[in-house]
Amino acid sequence: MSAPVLEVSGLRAYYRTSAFGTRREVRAVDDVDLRIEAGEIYGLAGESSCGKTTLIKTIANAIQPPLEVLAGSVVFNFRDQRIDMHGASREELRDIRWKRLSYIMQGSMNVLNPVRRVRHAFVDFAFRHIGRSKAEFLDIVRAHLRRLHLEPDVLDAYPHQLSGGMRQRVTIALATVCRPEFIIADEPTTALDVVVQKGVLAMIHSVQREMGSSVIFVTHDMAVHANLTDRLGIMYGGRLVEEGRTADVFRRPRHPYTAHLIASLPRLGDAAPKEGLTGAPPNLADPPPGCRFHPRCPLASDICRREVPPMTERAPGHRAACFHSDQVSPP
Amino acid sequence: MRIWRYIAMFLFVGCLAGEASAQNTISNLPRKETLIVENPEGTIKNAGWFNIWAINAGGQSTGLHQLGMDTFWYIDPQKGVDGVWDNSLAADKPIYNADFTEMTVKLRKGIFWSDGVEFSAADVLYTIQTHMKTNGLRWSAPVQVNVAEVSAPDDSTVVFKLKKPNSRFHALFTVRWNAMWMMPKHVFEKAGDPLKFANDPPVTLGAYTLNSYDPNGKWFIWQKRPDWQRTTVARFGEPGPKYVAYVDPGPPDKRVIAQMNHELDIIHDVSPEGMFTLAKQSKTSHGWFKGFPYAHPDPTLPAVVLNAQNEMFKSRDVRWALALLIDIKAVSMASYRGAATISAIGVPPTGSAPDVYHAPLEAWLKDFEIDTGKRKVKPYDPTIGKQIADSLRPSLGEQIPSSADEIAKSFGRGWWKPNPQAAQELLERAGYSKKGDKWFMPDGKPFSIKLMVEGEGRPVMTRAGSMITQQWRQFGIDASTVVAQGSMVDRRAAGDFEAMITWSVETWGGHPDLSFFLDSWHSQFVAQPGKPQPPRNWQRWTNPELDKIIEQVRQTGFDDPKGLELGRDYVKLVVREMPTIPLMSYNVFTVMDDTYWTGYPNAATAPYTDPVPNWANTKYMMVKLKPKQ
Amino acid sequence: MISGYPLYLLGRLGQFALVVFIGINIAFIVTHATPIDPVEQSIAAATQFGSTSPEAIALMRQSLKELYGLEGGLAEQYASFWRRVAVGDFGPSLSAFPTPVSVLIGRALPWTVSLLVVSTLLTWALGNLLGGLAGYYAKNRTLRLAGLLAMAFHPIPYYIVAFLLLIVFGYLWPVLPISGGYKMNMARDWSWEFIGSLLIHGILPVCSLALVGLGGWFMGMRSLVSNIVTEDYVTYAELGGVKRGRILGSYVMRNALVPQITGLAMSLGAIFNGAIITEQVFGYPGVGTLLVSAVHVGDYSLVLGITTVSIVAVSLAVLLIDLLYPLLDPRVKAR
Amino acid sequence: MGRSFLDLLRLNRQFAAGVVLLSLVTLFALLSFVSPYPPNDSFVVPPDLPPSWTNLMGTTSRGQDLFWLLTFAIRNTLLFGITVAVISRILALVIGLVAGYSGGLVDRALMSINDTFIVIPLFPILVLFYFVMKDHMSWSLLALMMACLGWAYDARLIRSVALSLRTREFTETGIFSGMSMRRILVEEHLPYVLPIVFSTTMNNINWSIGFEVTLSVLGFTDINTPTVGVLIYWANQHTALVAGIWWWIFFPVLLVILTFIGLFLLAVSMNEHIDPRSRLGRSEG
Repeated sequence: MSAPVLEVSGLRAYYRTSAFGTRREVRAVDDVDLRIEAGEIYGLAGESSCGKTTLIKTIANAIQPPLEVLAGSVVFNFRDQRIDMHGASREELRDIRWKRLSYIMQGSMNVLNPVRRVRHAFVDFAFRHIGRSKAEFLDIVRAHLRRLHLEPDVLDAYPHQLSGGMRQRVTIALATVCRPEFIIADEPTTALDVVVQKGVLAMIHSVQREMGSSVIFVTHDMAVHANLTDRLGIMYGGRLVEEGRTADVFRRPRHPYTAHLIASLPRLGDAAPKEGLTGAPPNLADPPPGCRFHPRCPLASDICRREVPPMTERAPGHRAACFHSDQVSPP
Repeated sequence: MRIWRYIAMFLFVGCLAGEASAQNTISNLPRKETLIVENPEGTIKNAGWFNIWAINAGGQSTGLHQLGMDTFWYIDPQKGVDGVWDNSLAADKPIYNADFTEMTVKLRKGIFWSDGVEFSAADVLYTIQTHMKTNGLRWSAPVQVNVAEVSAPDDSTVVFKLKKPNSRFHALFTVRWNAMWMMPKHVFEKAGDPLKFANDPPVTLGAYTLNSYDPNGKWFIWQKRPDWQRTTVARFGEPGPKYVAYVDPGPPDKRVIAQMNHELDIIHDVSPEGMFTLAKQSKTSHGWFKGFPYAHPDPTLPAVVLNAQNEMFKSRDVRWALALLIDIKAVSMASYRGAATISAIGVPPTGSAPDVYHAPLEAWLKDFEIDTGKRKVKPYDPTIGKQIADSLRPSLGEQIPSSADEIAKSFGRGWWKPNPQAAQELLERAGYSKKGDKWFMPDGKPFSIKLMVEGEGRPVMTRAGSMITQQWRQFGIDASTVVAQGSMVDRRAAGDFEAMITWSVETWGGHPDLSFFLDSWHSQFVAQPGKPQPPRNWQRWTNPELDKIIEQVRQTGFDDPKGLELGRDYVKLVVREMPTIPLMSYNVFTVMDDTYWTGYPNAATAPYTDPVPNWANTKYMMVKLKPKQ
Repeated sequence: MISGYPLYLLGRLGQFALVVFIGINIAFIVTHATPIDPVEQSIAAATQFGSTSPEAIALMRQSLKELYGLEGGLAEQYASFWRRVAVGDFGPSLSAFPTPVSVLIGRALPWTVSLLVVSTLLTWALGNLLGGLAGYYAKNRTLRLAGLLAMAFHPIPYYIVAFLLLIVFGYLWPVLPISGGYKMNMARDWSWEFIGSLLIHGILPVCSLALVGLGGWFMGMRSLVSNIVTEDYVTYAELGGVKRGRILGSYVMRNALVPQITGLAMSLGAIFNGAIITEQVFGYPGVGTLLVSAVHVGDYSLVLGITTVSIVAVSLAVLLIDLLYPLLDPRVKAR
Repeated sequence: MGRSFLDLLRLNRQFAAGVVLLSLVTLFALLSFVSPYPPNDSFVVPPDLPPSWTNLMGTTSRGQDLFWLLTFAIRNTLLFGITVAVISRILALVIGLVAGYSGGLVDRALMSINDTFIVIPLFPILVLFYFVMKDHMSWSLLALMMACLGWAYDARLIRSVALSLRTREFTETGIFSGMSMRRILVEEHLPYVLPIVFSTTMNNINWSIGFEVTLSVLGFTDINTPTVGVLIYWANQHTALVAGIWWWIFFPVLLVILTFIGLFLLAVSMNEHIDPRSRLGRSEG
């Protein structure tokens, strides 16, 4: 088996601020290991401010102070190039961006420059990778748009003239025009209504199938994960707490938090109101000792309060970080 | 950042290039042959207008009236090159008939206009007749009021028939700052409406013609006429400077800088501090007096002018009380930093006045008494001038004269000694009363005085005003200084003020006749409250005794010694009545730079004229100036 | 939307005309409310220092009133004012009678316009460039220092800055001319020498205006940029590996410039008032000095003339900006 | 409010520095109430003394102790600037938001008024106002006048932001959910324009102080109320710059700069605090 496209190991990224000598650390990503194989869609789930976005930023090396990477590495193994995202030079990074690694962002409403026509975005992002003359380049772009069932007219529109769903499709087209090997999709569907959402998801899916790219897909919406992703990672309090094939995770969650997430999905015929979690997500500036979930965990015991549960394999390809993994009840 | 290096280099090279040219502000003229003079009119709005007979249409002291114009007579504010009185275009003094209804002028021969036409009685006739038939020229009104008929029996004689007796009619043609100038007939008769003719370039009678000027009115350059010998000043020699540039050098700080850079030979006026800075830092700069107080005392008498039509100042006791509350030493320090020439009486302490008025009246002043109702006080302190000199001597040393005569000349003689006790008694007699530490008027309202000053235009007087209100305030009068920036002229004319610092007394300077201002003090000219008052009786004060003096002056010849007696009567009357509180002469800090020129007038060795360069009399300065080598 | 544009244009032009009309009317009322009487000013000017006979004053007053055409009532003056303005004539100046106001303005305006257009554009460009860089490269020390300097200079009263420059470059290190628009006695013949003189005389006035004006644009731009760099489209472009220069130019600055261009247009419109203090300190020719002196002597013809020119210019700038705004910011529909 | 103020003070260095600077300036201005010399009296100390321990900022050529004189001047100038800023901000906010939000005829009408105020030249109007008011001209009247003339530009700025806010989704959401105009403006739009208000406040204060100085330099001033402008006016009349009395200019200017920097820091940090976006950016995990 070839090396995974993305290898994240021991990654630790904190927000560090200091005001008047008081240092403050927000441990947004703490000891995360993950691998993503070629051609798979990897889902990343968790409630807001669990560190998803920070993890993605760190993976894409889009970090700015006060965010700092303290330990660990992010390595991409592209077809003919291996690159350490935090060791590479600016130029090297610039070379792979969009050509090999592209990005579909949250809040698609505002990712396009509002004062310029859409065409310019394609030129700015992709022209240097595709080369050729401007006219040929635009032909390629138009062909790509058509393939994605978009009218080439959109190139001459300003972003505000497009609807939300349309803009998101354009963004996807933009992210895929160079046929990248890896796509990071950060909540691309969050702000869209259900019908549009469905169309966009289908589009991502088909593009990915066609080009064989790998995708890391972030959303807090478990239903989306269930429909789209091949494998799923669950984050809580800055750590990865469970990871496995999506079907496995849904069928048999190995972490109480995952179980809770799945349980909170609405199902046909459900009459009783969902039971919410008590308590608030952990304060990452001062996280609880031991397992970060323990204050809210129905299964918490003494050991959970003292020791950090290691990420161990509970079934083939299914890892979880919980001392009481066995007691997690399937939904 | 390589770009910074380029910028620095660019600046450096630019500055080197600039250094060569910045030193020299005039192009194409030899600096050594050019005199650069400040024109206090500033920027001339309508620079291309040299028709001085049309009011306001252009500049006057741009060199135009100093170097280009001429008229019958000049009276010097100082001693004069050859006496105070100079017959310029006239060959002799004015000749009146017995009842002053006719004035004959004999004209000098051999005087030519700059275009080669000879000046003659026809020009005079044309000038007078044009003013008689045109309304709105600068001198139309006085000519129309006075002249019934003008004729020229021959080429060099002009006879004026007057509408009514006027013993001072010649004043219209006698330069004190300016006078009615003669028009070139041959130019104007071809020009159409004299009100709408720009007269550019002007054909001149003076020793200079226009060389070039800035259309934006910043500078005017005049050039010596090759035929300067055919002008009136030729009698005193050849004018020194080949070129004279009249410039607008900007605010006072800049004038100081310009002279320190030797790019401004004569500063018209500057703040006292600017004068001291120049005296300290520029070896070649000096004023009228060699040392302190430097400034030239103009024949102008700044005073606290009390609006006599205001109920508050109707009582002589109140006016006197206000005078006795002023500490003139502090006012002198605050306004001129001590460089003032004080005067207790209503005549400026300059020119011939100290000999004719100040010295002879000293004894009378010492004995003068005022009755406060409770007692009699002698308010005059003859030592105040000396006290000012003494207080300055520790810091200025040698510069301060020590002889009584010199002190009187530079700092003035005596003034009223501050006497709050007497002021209180006087105010109480006038029905004013003090409650707590505030004074109230007889009608029960607080005694409040707004003292109007001119602001930027006369900074020194603004300072004097704020010191005087401070002194009044300390006594319990609610006094404040208000600045009538810009609106002073209108408010002064309309009587829209309670008290103000300005002058209602201006004299010839060199000549002791007081009619120049005194005639306008007659009650016949006093306007109703709110109506505009003709110059100069801004205080709108009337007094039957004064009217009598004025009427007598009108019947006395200009040089009649009886006029001096009447003048002294006037002085005594205004001391008793105190309609205005005279402070000091208007000292002008005219600063002259010796770098390129010498021979400027000065108090000690060359008092031949007033150095203040906007006076038309400065034409005499040109013939005394010599290049420095 | 396109079909609405002519309608919008028409409405906007109407608004322009209305604003100009109201503005000029206010100016008329205000200038005629001045207590300064041009006739009294002329009399004072004619009688100061020199010999005066009080009897003649009344006569002089009357004839000047006739001459200046001030005899009629306010209504009459108002009517004749509009009659003249309609044909672009402001009548004769009252303090430089009989020279037409338009001649006086025409003489001063080229100086004002060239000085202020140059300094405004320079200041704007430099301020925005530096401000944009400082906002984008927030950590750069040189730019931080530049920011600090711009900020420190900004609040210093202009008069002081101008005078300090004058003292430094006109006296302590006398390398630059401190007075006038060009050397005295130089022919205005557009020779190289004359042009050089013009340029070198313009350095200090332009620099003084720039020093004080820079801070405003700088700070405005920096804060705009520091807001824009957090916008998603900037982050996205960075993730997309778009060149930093391109991001700064087409993404950050391009968006930040929208409000700054409005500001520029208005400052350009306002230049017709002249730079009063600059002109005073550097003895530079221009409309400001003319305006101040006109106000001082109650020459309401001249004040009104300058004011009207300025009102029309500023209104035009505002109008142009409104019409061009949809081009600058496509999000704003013309409405 | 109190908590967030303390938080800002503790966590935001810029805010703290701004508060410290402004407190110092305010404290300095408050010292005027204990000044040993009345502000308008001259020659109470020897003139032209350079700064020393007895006269911290030296003395003026008018024999005034600059330190104490400046306490009055800064007090009056600050009051002046703040008065102008507060009144004109309120006008600008109300008119800008309403015009931008309403659009159509209301916008057209308000902008006509607004543009009229933009186009009429300030200088002649203020000077003529000065002529008409004559001796009654005081700084408070001038402040009122300038406030009435100084809002239009910023109202236009606020309007343009309000215009673009109107096209954003949340406004439409607000309208559909039945919020009143007042509520939408206050709750939805105000937070977006507040940063503009803060930065324009600073500029407005700077503008009004600058204009006051300009008028003073030209002599159109009430010399009985010491302000920074009046101080410079007197310094000018005594040609202090060339006479070497540099402290007469230096200290007033220094205080103006400190005030301005204080305001600037405050405005910047308040913007960060208020701006919903940058606050999110800060706490996002």
